[in-house]
Amino acid sequence: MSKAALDRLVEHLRDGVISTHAHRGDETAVIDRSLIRSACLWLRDTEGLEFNMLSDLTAVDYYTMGREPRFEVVYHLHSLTLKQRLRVKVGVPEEDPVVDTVCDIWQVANWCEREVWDLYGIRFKDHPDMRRILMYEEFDGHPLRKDYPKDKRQPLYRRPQHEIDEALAGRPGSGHRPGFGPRNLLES
Amino acid sequence: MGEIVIWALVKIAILFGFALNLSAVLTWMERRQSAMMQDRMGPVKANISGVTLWGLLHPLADALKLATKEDFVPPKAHKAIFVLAPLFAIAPVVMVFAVIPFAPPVCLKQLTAIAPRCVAPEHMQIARIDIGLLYVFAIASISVYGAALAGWASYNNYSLLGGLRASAQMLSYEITMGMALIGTFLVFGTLEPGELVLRQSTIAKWGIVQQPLGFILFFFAAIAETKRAPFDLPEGESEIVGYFVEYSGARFMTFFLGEFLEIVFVGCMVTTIFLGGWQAPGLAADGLHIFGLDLQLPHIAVVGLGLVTFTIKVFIVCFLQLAIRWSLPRMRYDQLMRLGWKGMLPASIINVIITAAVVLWMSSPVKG
Amino acid sequence: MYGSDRLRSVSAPELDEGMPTEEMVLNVGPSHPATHGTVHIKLWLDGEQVTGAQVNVGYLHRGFEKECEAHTYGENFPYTDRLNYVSPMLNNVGYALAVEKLLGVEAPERAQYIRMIVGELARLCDHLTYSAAQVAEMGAFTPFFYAIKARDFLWDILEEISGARLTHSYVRIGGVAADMPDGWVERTLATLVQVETVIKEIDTLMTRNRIFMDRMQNVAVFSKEEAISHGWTGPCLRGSGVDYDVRKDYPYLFYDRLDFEVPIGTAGDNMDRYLVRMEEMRQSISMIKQCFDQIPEGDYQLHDPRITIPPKQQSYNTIEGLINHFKIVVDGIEVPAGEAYTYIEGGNGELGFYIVSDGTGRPLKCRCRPPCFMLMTALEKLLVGHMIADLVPTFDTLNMIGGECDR
Amino acid sequence: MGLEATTGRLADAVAWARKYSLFTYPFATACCAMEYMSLMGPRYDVARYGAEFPRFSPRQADMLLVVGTITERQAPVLKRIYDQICEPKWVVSFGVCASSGGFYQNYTTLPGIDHVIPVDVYIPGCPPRPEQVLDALVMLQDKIQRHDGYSQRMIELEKREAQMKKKKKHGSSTETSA
Repeated sequence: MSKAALDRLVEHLRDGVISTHAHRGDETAVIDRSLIRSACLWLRDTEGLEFNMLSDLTAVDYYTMGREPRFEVVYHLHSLTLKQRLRVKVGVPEEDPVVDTVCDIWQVANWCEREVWDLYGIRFKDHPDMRRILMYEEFDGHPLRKDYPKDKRQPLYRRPQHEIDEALAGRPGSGHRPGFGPRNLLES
Repeated sequence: MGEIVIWALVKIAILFGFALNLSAVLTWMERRQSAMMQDRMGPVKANISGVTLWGLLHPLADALKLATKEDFVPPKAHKAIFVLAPLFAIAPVVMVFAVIPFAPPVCLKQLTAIAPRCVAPEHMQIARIDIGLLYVFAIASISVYGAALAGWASYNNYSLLGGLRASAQMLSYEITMGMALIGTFLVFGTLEPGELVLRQSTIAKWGIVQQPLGFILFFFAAIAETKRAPFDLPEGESEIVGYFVEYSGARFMTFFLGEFLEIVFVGCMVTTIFLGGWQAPGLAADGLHIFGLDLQLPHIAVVGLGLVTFTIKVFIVCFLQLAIRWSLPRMRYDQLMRLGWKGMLPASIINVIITAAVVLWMSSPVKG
Repeated sequence: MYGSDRLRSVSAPELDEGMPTEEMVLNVGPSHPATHGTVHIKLWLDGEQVTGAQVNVGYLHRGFEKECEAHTYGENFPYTDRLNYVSPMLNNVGYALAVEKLLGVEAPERAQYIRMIVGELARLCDHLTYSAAQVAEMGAFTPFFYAIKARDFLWDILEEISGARLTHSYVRIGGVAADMPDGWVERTLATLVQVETVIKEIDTLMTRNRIFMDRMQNVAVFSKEEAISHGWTGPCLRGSGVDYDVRKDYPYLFYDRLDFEVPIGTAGDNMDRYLVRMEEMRQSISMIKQCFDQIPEGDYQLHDPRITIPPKQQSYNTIEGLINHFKIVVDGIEVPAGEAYTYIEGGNGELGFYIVSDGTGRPLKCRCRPPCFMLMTALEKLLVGHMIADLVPTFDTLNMIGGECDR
Repeated sequence: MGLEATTGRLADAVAWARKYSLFTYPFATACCAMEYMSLMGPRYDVARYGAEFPRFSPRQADMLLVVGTITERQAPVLKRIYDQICEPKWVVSFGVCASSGGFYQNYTTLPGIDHVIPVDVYIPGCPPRPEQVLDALVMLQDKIQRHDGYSQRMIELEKREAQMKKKKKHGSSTETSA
């Protein structure tokens, strides 16, 4: 992580930075939601910062902690040339879960944003292909939200009950039964 | 007349007993040999009341199981062609065995005599055709229909790709295979397999010595013809599952058997053309003369030894094919085509030209 | 560019003008031998050539994060085992380091060395499995069995130290579960000799094999810039020529005390990715040997009643020990509120764990940064323009592990 | 009587062939696939039992080996593969995830493949050791020799029903004629 990079970001965005901290040495900036695109672009292209890799993009749901805004989208930036890292976060309220996409800045963000949409229901504006990625299209809800029950199932296919019943009814015991042969041997 | 028919039937029985059994044994051999190469044991557990026969019962189990498995025809498939395709695949392979000479000519009336001479010996091949090798090529090229039609009729994209690959590959390598043999024809001056074997009487006259390049080209083109690794693209298991992806039960077994029959057939062809057929070093018409040993043998024993020699040679070539199959990765489609058209075909043509020049020079009166 | 439903090659050959041709759509997977059973790739084909590809992952999404949120920090180790199930020890190590960072503690030196040793052994397993799958799916089964044999040797070693063949759950927060057994070092060194022989065998059978080279070289070339933009890390990024290895650039544990080299590729094709992994195996073997030379005597676990469970002797015989054990197992380790991101060099690249704690015994969020998920984002681009047969080696060099990609 | 004994013998012989020629369709998804590789490998060598050919075409497979976790998303695929396998077929559930969902009890994992397809042999373990799998294979072979298995049971059930219908028809026709 890099203190210098955080300082420069604060200097650049001024009021856009809502808060910063460096818990356990991870420099973090929480910035305004509307600024994320321009900030990311600036962080990638400015000399001395050069965050050319998006290490990770994910979201956190603070529902159980009762925090406002409820969600946070977390960007872990990494500069391969200068060997420095920075964490940027934006708060996302529940009623309007939309963030600008960064998938033209780092292409990896394409799938990461799809994943966040899939699991947390946060939309990314101008994302070219906002489909579910890990769950199936028929899935209702966003499973990693804290108010989604862990074991609520939405089966895509279940074996019909009558089939199971028939199998159990037809169970003729496990003994040896002479005279019973394979279908196509005896019937053809 | 009756005698001729009986003799033909005996020869058919011998050769097909040999080919079919060998291909069944080959399925076992392939599994055991690959296991040995890979530090494993291979199939050994099948037994009938404790008798395992080193796993030789496994091919039997396979055959019996496949024969009794559900026969499935995909609803969207072209039924007639789907059913016929396996026959197209296996029939040509069975037919080409007809011209293979598997033992020395037999003088029927003098089986116990030493080095008998007779006017019309019985030739140990089912059909003695003057242009035997041309017949082989003519018939063998039909087997491409099996793969292509199977792939098309299944109504499955994977099998269609497999069928297309098979037809392209087999057509391309057919040419190399034929060209590689022309050198041999020039040297021996005959197209009749039995005559070809008779002319390879000593090791120095064997096809592999006279035509080393031709041998290599023919052998690899033949492996490509039989769709075995590294040329097993039509059935490339991990890419497209194969042209027979929709086949089950007995029909799948037909393809399976056809594949192993083809291995035996390649073994027979290579043995006949390049390895002196049933000719063994030191085996003459009157007995065995090797390592200072002079053994006078009756005619029937000589014939028997010829048959054994032929079998051993075929086995060795089959073994070689299996070893290649388990060592090399698969090629890619364009690389295969490039190798066939830009590598092997020009090489075989050069081989023909050089051979022709040498043969001409050897036989020219100026030299003498 | 990205964004369309699928990628199309720009220069489709216009050879058969005037002849009506139709694109063929081929669904590869989700149960296909080349996709390891968990990916669905939709291919648009022009003959044998791939003109478009769409990759669908997620068939093995097992709810790792949801499960982690429902379990205590200590209970989550088995779930991390099953992320990258080819190298479970590395996941254990990564997760333990993340929790330790949040706690602000550090394991004893001996434990760190043991973690390094088992981590490198896991990397060996990972790369051996990779090479096994690589060659087997290209049709050469013999080297596959050699690699599996060597991996079984390594699993014996790991089983001896952890008790499980594959899903070890051996690392603990604040150390490891147990010390190295007697004679383990000698047996490991003996095994490494065998593994080295096997690597040499695979090398002789494959690396210089003409067919193998032809299949691998100049296929699926990926440039430096693209690789970085796609978030590639690990052997694949190094194959593209970027010198980035977490062990060298951000040394964790005691990797700074080891002498090793990071292999870098030049072309960025499949062959480079393969060669990088082969070389990494040799480096790993040398690293393990160095660790054995350097490893100090001492404890294998922290003795902090808030973090580690007491020795069995205590929890069976004293009431304090029993209560301590009970508290940690039932309530979990109380991790102070905060967030931490740690990253280690996993089998496929930067394996990160981003943990958010709300001060209770269970994490509020436990995110795994899956290296192969990032690798897979590029697969669509890698396939387009190549032959359908190139799907197999390309997919294999990315070494997609379902459990990690889909979590 | 004689005919019955002969067909019985024949059926036994066929069952013998089937148990030593189990072509597997490995539906390998997750961690257990690693153990499946070991199972094929030199040390455990499942080929000894003749169950070595992994056929990736369901038409040619006899044994569906479900290796690893099946998610809700994967379940329809599994069902489809099962339907495509030609009779006779057997299903082995490899590992706890396939058998019961294992320790993944959440929104996405299937709580056991028997919610989707019938299973003949369950193998516990996460993942099971190859020895366990070999044991399960021997159990399955015994089952095959006994002409047992889910689909076999269904076939017999169908046959019984058909026979009963025939008898009824026969009975009613004789009544009317009388």
